Amino acid sequence: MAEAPKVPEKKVAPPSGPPDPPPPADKAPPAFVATLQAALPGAVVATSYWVGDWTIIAEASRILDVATHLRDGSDAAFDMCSDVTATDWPPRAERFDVVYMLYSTRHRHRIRVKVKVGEHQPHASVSGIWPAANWFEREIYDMFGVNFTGHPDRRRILMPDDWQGFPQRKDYPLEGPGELLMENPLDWLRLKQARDQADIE
Amino acid sequence: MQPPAVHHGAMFDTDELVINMGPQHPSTHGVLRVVLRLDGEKVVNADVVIGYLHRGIEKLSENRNWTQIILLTDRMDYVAAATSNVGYCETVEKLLSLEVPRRARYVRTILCELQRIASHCLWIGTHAMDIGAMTVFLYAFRERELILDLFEEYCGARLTYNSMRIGGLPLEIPPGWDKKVLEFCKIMDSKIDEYETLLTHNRIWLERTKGVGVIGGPEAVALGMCGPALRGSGVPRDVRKDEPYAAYDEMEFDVPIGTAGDTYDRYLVRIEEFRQSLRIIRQATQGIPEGPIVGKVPRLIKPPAGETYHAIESPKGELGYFIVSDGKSTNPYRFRVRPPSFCNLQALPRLVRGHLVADVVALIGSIDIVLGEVDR
Amino acid sequence: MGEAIAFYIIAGFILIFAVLVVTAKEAVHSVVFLVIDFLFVAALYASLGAEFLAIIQILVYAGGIVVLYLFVVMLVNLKRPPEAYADPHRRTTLGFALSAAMLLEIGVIASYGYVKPAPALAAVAAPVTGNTEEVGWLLYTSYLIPFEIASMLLLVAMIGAIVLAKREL
Amino acid sequence: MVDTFVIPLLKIVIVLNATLVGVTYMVLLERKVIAWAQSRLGPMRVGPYGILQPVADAVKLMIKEDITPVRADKWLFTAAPIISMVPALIVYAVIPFGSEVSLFGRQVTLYITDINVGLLYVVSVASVGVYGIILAGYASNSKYPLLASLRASAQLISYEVAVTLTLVSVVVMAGSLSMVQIVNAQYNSHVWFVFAQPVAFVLVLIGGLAETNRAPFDLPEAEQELTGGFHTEYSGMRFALFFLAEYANMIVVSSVVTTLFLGGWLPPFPNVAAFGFLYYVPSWAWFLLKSFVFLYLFIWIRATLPRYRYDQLMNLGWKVLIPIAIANLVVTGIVRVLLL
Repeated sequence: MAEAPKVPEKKVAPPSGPPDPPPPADKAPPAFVATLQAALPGAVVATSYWVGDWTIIAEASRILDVATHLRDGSDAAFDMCSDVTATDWPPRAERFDVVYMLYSTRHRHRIRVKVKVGEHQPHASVSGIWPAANWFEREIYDMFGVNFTGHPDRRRILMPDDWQGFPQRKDYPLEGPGELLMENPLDWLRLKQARDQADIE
Repeated sequence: MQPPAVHHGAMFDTDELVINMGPQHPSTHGVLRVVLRLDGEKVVNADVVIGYLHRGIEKLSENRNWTQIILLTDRMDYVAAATSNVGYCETVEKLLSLEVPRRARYVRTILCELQRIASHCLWIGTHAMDIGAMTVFLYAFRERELILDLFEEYCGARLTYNSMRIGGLPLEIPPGWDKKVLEFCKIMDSKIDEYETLLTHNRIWLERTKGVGVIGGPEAVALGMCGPALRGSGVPRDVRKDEPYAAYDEMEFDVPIGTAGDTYDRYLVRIEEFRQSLRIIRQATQGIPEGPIVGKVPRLIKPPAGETYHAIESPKGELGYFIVSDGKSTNPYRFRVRPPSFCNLQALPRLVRGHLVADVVALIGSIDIVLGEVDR
Repeated sequence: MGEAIAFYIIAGFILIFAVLVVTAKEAVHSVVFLVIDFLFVAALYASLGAEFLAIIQILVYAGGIVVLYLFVVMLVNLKRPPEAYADPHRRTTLGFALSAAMLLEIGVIASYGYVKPAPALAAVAAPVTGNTEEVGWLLYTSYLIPFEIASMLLLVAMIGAIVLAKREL
Repeated sequence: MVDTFVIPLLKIVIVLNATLVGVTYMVLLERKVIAWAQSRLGPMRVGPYGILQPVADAVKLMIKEDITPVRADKWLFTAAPIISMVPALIVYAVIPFGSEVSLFGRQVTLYITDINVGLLYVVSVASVGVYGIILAGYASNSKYPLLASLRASAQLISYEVAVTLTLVSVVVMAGSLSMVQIVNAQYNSHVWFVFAQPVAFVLVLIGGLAETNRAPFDLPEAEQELTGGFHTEYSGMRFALFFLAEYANMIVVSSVVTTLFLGGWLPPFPNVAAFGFLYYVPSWAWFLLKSFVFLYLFIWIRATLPRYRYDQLMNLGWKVLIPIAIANLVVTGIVRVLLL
């Protein structure tokens, strides 16, 4: 039962997480980051800068505070949630990065907010703050099985309603579950149970 | 599932009628299913069911090398394949911190804008067809054909072009091609007026589109709407202006915005975009600089570990790519597309509530979705 | 002779379809039989030379009123179990009594008419010829007041229907 | 014997066949005209310039499988297309295609019959035609056809009121309900009623479009909204019957409008001696020519205009057309009384 599902053959070992390089010394983070840090001490774990993009790495449990502040703060004013997505880093304990791409139509600037979420760890939905996040979070739930709480309509969105498993996870075979079911029914069962477990809020 | 609500009118209790619009329906533009709850012909609620065209492009891309992904992006917004190509290539170039030659950026701009006109042609045709004006459809396809011919001459394909490479373009433009593009601009100018004669001041068209699906600017932004659908609500948000890519920083063009936020304004915005696109194409074609068409690209593309999000303005709106590279393998670790149609479609239930069945098709047309992109 | 044959054939069809209207299991079928019945009634009028009446019969009853019946029947959910139709307060005896009274009345009128033919009607000599024109002439001369009263009644009914059906006024 | 049975029967046979052929070619005409409007060629493969296309279409529709949905009401499902086809055909009984011709030494009238209540007959038969659509929607036991048939019946009933009210003012002008008498009245009054009753003409034209379910009022079969409307579940010959009924109705409407407003079989300026040479063209040719103008107009409108929405259609019918029709009738009545 504890046997790991068959990962497709890889030449290199899976990385344990994104590098998230810290900003270079000559790059000062945007002003609203400082305001955020001052308003919500401890919510921002780190900031990162890479090829022109600023990223805030936030505490997963405080995502609602961070999101509300970023939307309502006058120097941030991120009224548009461009995208919400996730990345799967399997060996890590908190295996998912949930990434929020935010944009401000008033100041015309962007920020990326990233939080680390575990497989069964409940994670607050931001769809109350940005209605746009509704479908994005549904897709994340559908593809990764991130356990969103407080989501108004948490159903699968792209996959059929009775689908088993979460296709975008790294341990989900590219060929789909069909062959896995034939070769290794035990793993198939595990994938199936993973969904049921994720259903528990 | 909640039981169907019962409306208590003055005298009669009426049941709701649930109808499935799609997945096989003439005006859902692909395989979209909208579950409508009707009170008479009035839409009480709508639930959008998508995923019928899901091919797992994101998952596939994580198992293909960086160049192979370009042709997967063709298959997303298949009526604007070149734009999807540009978006992907620029994201990878950003990860690689690669300089793209100015000539390549200019040609990309031309191709993007041609693609925008082609996509808008398809939109105006199907949108008018949904509302019952069948002739515009054929007229618009006639002009789209000219664009497809230009694309065919450039890259040999008519629908899925695979016409970009990381770091530039695969091919030099054919001799005389720029002249043909300018010629097309001249033809297109008068054809836009032709569409407008048929629709813009047509009383039935006005009655069918004015005041239908009104959404205010802030609400549209909150719902994640983008592109012409958002600009119709009066939000001057255009990635080409706000976060210029390709050669848009060197082009002069206006971003048309609407005022009322209804179907008619979204229509007017796209009509004006036709003209602005022609303006950009003219500037870019006349100003194509000399130089190489492709930059200095390493033979083995393997961006350093890191992640980035890059957005471009596709004909439908903000098309974003979020790509994570682990720096070790020759394929992306995570490949995520932010499809504009997906976000616009999300606003559909909000738009159709309280309108009639006939308006549902008008609104599906007015947000201009392509299901290949929504479902990926 | 020919007229009599036509009358009996048409009358026979009218009765058959009238029975079918009552006995049809599905309400929509009943309505369809009713339309056919009305068409035969129109044919009866036509065979009597009252073509205006025949056409109006089709236009008003078959083309107008029964369409509304059909509307109602289609929109109201009639697919209930048969038990739902069993009315506990059904008064069979009363129904039979009423039918018998009706039948008796028709018989009395018919026999009275047979014994004593009705007096000739059109007292006012119509200056027009033709069935349609005569109907018009009579309506607007001899029967003007009943006609106007009837139209007033219809107007009241129409306004009443609008008031009842409109949810917010 | 010949006058009472043979000639009317022959006329019926000729008119029915001519109508059916005309209807099939009407389909071709529509496809061609719309194609030209859209810078296409239209059907070109069957016969030169596609003139045999209707034959191919007919063969195709006849040999197609005739599907009855399992849960449909079998009897009504079969009856509905017939119910919509029959009224469309029997209307031709009273339409005067021409005045009189002499054939083999016999004066033959170019209409099957001229009944005293001809116009009312047309209206009432058209009103029965709506049953075909309603029953088709009901019998299919499917949601889209049901919605469409509700739309259709509401639309037909509403526009029938407007059209009938408008026709009354023409009747007031002509002083008769007989189609032949109406044409004669136009001859006697020296003017086509299109000039005497321009408002009525426009109203009847709009109402006629709506009653035949033609664009921009083709809501019952709005395929973009209701996937084909009331005939969604139909196939093969039964579908063809609906199709033919629609085009037959189009021809009826054009014929009626021609008769009522354009002087039927009369040539232009029928009373002016200088234009007497126009009588060399046979009367039925004038009639067909005038009807053709309207048929072309119908097709042209379809190629040009978007579709109305259901509520707008109802508003137009009840709040615009009917008040105008009543006003027109009142004005016509007053003028008529004052002039007499």
